[in-house]
Amino acid sequence: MDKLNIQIGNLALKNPVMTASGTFGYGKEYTDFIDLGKLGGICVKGTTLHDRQGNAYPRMAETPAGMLNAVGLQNKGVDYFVSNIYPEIKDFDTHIIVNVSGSTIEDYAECAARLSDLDKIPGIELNISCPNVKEGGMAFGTSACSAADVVRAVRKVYNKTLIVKLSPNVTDITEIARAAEAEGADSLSLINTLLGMAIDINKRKPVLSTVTGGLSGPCVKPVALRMVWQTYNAVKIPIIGMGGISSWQDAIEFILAGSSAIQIGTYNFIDPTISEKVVNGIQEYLDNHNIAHIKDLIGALEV
Amino acid sequence: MDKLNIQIGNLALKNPVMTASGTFGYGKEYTDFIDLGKLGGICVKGTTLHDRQGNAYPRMAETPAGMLNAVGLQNKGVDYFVSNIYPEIKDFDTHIIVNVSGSTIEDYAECAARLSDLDKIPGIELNISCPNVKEGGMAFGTSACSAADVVRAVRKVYNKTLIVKLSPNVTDITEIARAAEAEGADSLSLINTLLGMAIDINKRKPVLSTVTGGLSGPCVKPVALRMVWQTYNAVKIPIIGMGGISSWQDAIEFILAGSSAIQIGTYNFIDPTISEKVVNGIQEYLDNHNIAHIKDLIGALEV
Amino acid sequence: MKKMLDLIVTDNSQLNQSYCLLKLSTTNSSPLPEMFPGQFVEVHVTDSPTTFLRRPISVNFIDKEKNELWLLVQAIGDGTRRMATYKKGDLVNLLLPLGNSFTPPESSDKKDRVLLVGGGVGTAPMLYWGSILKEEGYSPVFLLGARSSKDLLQLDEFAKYGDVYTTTEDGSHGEKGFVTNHSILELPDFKQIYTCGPKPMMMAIANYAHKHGITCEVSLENTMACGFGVCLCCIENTTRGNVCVCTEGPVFNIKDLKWIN
Amino acid sequence: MKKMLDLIVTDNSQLNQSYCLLKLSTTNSSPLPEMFPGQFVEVHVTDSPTTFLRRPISVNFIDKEKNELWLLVQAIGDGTRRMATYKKGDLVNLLLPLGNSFTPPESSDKKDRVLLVGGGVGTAPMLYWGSILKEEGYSPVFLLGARSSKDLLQLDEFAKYGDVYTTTEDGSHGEKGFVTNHSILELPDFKQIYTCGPKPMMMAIANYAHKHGITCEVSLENTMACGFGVCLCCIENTTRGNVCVCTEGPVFNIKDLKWIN
Ligand SMILES: Cc1cc2nc3c(=O)[nH]c(=O)nc-3n(C[C@H](O)[C@H](O)[C@H](O)COP(=O)(O)OP(=O)(O)OC[C@H]3O[C@@H](n4cnc5c(N)ncnc54)[C@H](O)[C@@H]3O)c2cc1C
Ligand SMILES: Cc1cc2nc3c(=O)[nH]c(=O)nc-3n(C[C@H](O)[C@H](O)[C@H](O)COP(=O)(O)OP(=O)(O)OC[C@H]3O[C@@H](n4cnc5c(N)ncnc54)[C@H](O)[C@@H]3O)c2cc1C
Ligand SMILES: Cc1cc2nc3c(=O)[nH]c(=O)nc-3n(C[C@H](O)[C@H](O)[C@H](O)COP(=O)(O)O)c2cc1C
Ligand SMILES: Cc1cc2nc3c(=O)[nH]c(=O)nc-3n(C[C@H](O)[C@H](O)[C@H](O)COP(=O)(O)O)c2cc1C
Ligand code: FES
Ligand code: FES
Repeated sequence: MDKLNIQIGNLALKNPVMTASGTFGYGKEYTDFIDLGKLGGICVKGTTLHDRQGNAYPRMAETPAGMLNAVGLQNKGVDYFVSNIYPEIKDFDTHIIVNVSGSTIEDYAECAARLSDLDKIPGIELNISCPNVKEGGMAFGTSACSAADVVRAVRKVYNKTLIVKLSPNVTDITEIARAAEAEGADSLSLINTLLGMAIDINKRKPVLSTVTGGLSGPCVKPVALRMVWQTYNAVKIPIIGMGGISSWQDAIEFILAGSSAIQIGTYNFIDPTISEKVVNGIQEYLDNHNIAHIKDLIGALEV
Repeated sequence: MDKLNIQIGNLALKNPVMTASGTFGYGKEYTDFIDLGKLGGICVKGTTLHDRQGNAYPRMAETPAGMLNAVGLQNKGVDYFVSNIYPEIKDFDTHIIVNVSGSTIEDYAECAARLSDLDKIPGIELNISCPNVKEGGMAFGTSACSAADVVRAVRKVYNKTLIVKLSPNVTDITEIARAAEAEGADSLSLINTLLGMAIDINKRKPVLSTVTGGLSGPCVKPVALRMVWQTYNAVKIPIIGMGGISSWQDAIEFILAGSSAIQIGTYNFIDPTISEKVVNGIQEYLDNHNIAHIKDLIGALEV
Repeated sequence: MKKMLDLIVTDNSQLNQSYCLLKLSTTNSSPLPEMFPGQFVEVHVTDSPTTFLRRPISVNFIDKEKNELWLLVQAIGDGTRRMATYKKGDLVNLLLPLGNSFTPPESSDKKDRVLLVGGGVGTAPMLYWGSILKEEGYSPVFLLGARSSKDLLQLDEFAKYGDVYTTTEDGSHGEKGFVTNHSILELPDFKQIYTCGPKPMMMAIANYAHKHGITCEVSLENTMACGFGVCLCCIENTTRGNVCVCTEGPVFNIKDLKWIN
Repeated sequence: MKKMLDLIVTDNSQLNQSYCLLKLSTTNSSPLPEMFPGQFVEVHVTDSPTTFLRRPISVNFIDKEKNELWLLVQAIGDGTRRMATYKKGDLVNLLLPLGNSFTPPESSDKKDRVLLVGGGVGTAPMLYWGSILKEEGYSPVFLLGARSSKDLLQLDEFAKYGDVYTTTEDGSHGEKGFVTNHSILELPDFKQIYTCGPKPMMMAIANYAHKHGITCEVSLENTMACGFGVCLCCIENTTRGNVCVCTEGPVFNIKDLKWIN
């Protein structure tokens, strides 16, 4: 599997396949289905400084080739994570990245700081793009200026690999990408969910308790791929691409568009073994096409 | 069918169902399949001041629950339309709206002016959101300032119903919507296509000759619906909603979200009779729910 | 241990206009994974253009002799309608077993009366649970409700495991009205109630049980995206906060829910 | 006049691993709409989660006696794979007839030799066209190419309407190699050539025809979104600019294409 290793900041991934935050629990929910040791890394659930109950039910609407969610970062807070969850998962044979969210810049920084001491958490993913929380979240990710502010504050207190997760709900994603890069992000991950909505025509009400929610799944793939390609052409740091990946073929598309690694989100729900299948599929594609190393494929799109 | 009539600017539509520009030719391509007289209106193909060959083949990629197109406004120019096409279609028993595009503000204004003399063209739809042309197009629709400039220039020379078609590829669609309203647009139509991309992993090339293209079809519906609802809450002029409508149920969702009328685009390719079915379905929904008039449904979402 | 596996359709019979009974077995005659009453499976519908997520369906019955899993499916949308068309020999991809299960009656006195109340498609999990209770020596009583007699399904099956009472909205079978008005509830001498069905029905039963101090478990059907605890979409707001119905449920003791008014 | 209608499957036979022959008729035994050789239909595949657009398929043959439309389908993706599973009695929704058609030979001398060249699934429209030419009194010659003998389909059918020559890449049937190298092309005494198949093959045939001054029509298979001239996605850059293959084609005279080098 040497063809597949990839470097993201200080992270040496055994392969470019990771799982996306909010769709993979803490990894342990998948051990019945797959060998986590086969994956490049896993991004665990969105974690905040304080415990959050998330949004009210209903939080989900199925949409054509995708779904809307309005979970709203339900989690027990970083301290609970550190003392109760971390010990259970720290010995997984893969890299564990914690996805960090907050309502204020101080929350982000404090949460990141508390995670920085954990030996087996080599990096965090800064979620400045969650559309499902009232304050903070996506608001930080939709202007270059506020994105820069968050990244700067976190960078000051966090020395390990810092991945910044971008929102697709913007006119020009490259602006935000450059701002995050300038403030010292080691890598960018994209896309988070697209802001969407669904209506129950019998009740004449929104399906989601929060009216709008985040769209994910195969339906967003064309938009995600375009944004990865635009961002690849705008920054020098490695990109982690995601949005609708449901097969190894999709993963190759994202790599050709400029992703150094990829994440699989929603499709884990449909096929909890998909991440392992994608690892195998990429390996075979390299073999069949006589490609010496996955690196030769990153951004190798002929335009 | 009196329950269904709706006013958009000076346009009295017999019902809220229109067909979307670029997906319905000049209407005559559909006369084998449906009675155009059943429709509220039709938006004919994107028309520019001068003749355009459009982009090179391939122009299409199928995507999950949707498609990308990169047609690039192929058309024979407004004069050809006026002298050759208009005479053929002017007597359709429905409202014919011409979708107008341009590379410069002057182009837009000139094209609009030439259409203003046509008796049977009661309105135009200003396409400031086409993602498939190098200059102009979407560029105008992604900043409030340039959107205002185009609308102002066209409003000066065009007195009939002026619909401005908005791009979804923006951080805040309400900003552009308000700018267009302030410059005198009679109505806003949204959404145009989302900018997307697809890659052929065997050729390692983009599927489209233009690399990126416009995403449409059911996959975009949640995003479109959200934008309609946001815009409805931001402006006073009527909204024409579209994006992924493939059934009368979808149409009702758009109306509840704040659309006074709706347009059907891509789904005409899959079912060329869909527009008529949607008219009937809306009628039945009103009957079954004892709703006196379609107006009672516009923006009637309970949140 | 949860598994993703392809089972083979051994039989699929249309019970009435909208219900079918789908029987599945392993492809290699190895025994089915162990499943408990109240648990459910997630079905991957692969032939529907509009069905993206898996569909949760309760374990209706396990026929141990024939090594068959039964699913009682009500066709209400494209996903369930496709399931109704599956034919003998087709493969169906499932995640299973999912969720917790019903807990045995609190008192171990097998003579205590135990009531199983099912409404509509909510009768599905009651058959398997009733069969197990009977196996354990209890004498379950079934109270089943539906719109009309033709929607009362598997009555012969239920009768194998206990007394069956019914209600129909149009009075075409059993007592007329809703299960919650059935006369057997007049004497609240049940020691334990289990129920599954439309939420208003379950709420009424829960309030009845609460009023009479009867232990009661309900099986929820919150909409789900994953079915195994990772999406956090299926939550119910319980006394211990928002919990996942797909892992901490679908079966809940009513004392943990915020239903009682 | 174009129509959208449901036809019923009267037969679907697997011809080899990847090809099937789907036969369709009207549901009420009313006659099929008139279709000309070279025209195609757009099939709505309603049981595939990944097939959104309709699929264009050529008219392979019209059996007037049995009132049947034949479609020769090569399963290459999910859409065509689903078509291969359609069974007698299934309904299939089609738009038809679409596109232009082959034009009769320029010279009306029926003794002129007319060549129909098909490669792979491109043999499909040649059967119907050959049958019509024969009906009109011509003696069409078929030159059919495939990878290997098992991929050469409907040879008995073709033989009904004219002489059949074949090539296979592995030499298992007819001459070894590509159709463009077949020995019957050595003597360029054909007055007219019609061809459909992979683009490189058609280009080679077009160049051959051009070199020898033979009138030649090719049938293109540009990817399509609508099939009836409204999306402008299927364009070919011709001497008269970008034109829609679905309405001004799929059949083009090579003198209108920019293929000749
Ligand atoms: C734990 C659990 C066990 C279940 N057991 C069974 C069973 O044994 N047999 C059975 O037939 N069904 C069961 N269901 C319900 C079943 O999952 C849904 O009917 C199915 O998902 C509908 O899919 P569809 O594609 O046919 O309909 P869709 O097109 O998805 O939906 C049709 C309509 O039903 C509504 N709907 C869909 N799912 C639900 C839901 N869970 N709650 C309320 N409304 C809903 C939709 O909003 C829509 O209006 C169970 C659900 C859960 C959560
Ligand atoms: C006018 C016309 C007539 C046709 N006649 C026939 C026929 O008689 N029988 C038959 O089997 N097929 C015919 N085809 C081709 C057929 O339409 C495609 O094979 C089909 O659309 C593929 O659908 P799918 O879902 O199976 O595969 P997809 O999953 O859509 O595609 C599988 C692979 O094939 C490629 N592909 C798909 N369509 C085309 C195309 N048109 N050109 C080049 N590559 C393509 C895709 O890019 C992909 O790599 C015709 C096409 C046209 C335009
Ligand atoms: C149910 C759900 C919960 C999610 N929660 C988070 C989260 O906590 N933090 C985050 O950064 N992204 C979250 N996401 C977004 C995903 O990580 C991913 O960016 C997005 O879903 C696009 O990828 P996909 O199409 O493969 O799912 C969530 C997505 C889903 C569907
Ligand atoms: C092939 C194609 C061509 C289009 N051409 C135009 C156009 O010329 N002008 C325009 O304003 N919109 C154009 N559109 C956008 C549609 O009018 C519509 O805004 C969009 O497709 C979303 O609606 P839908 O999902 O129902 O298709 C085109 C869309 C498609 C698919
Ligand atoms: S359905 Fe995903 S957590 Fe329960
Ligand atoms: S396929 Fe739409 S114009 Fe030809």
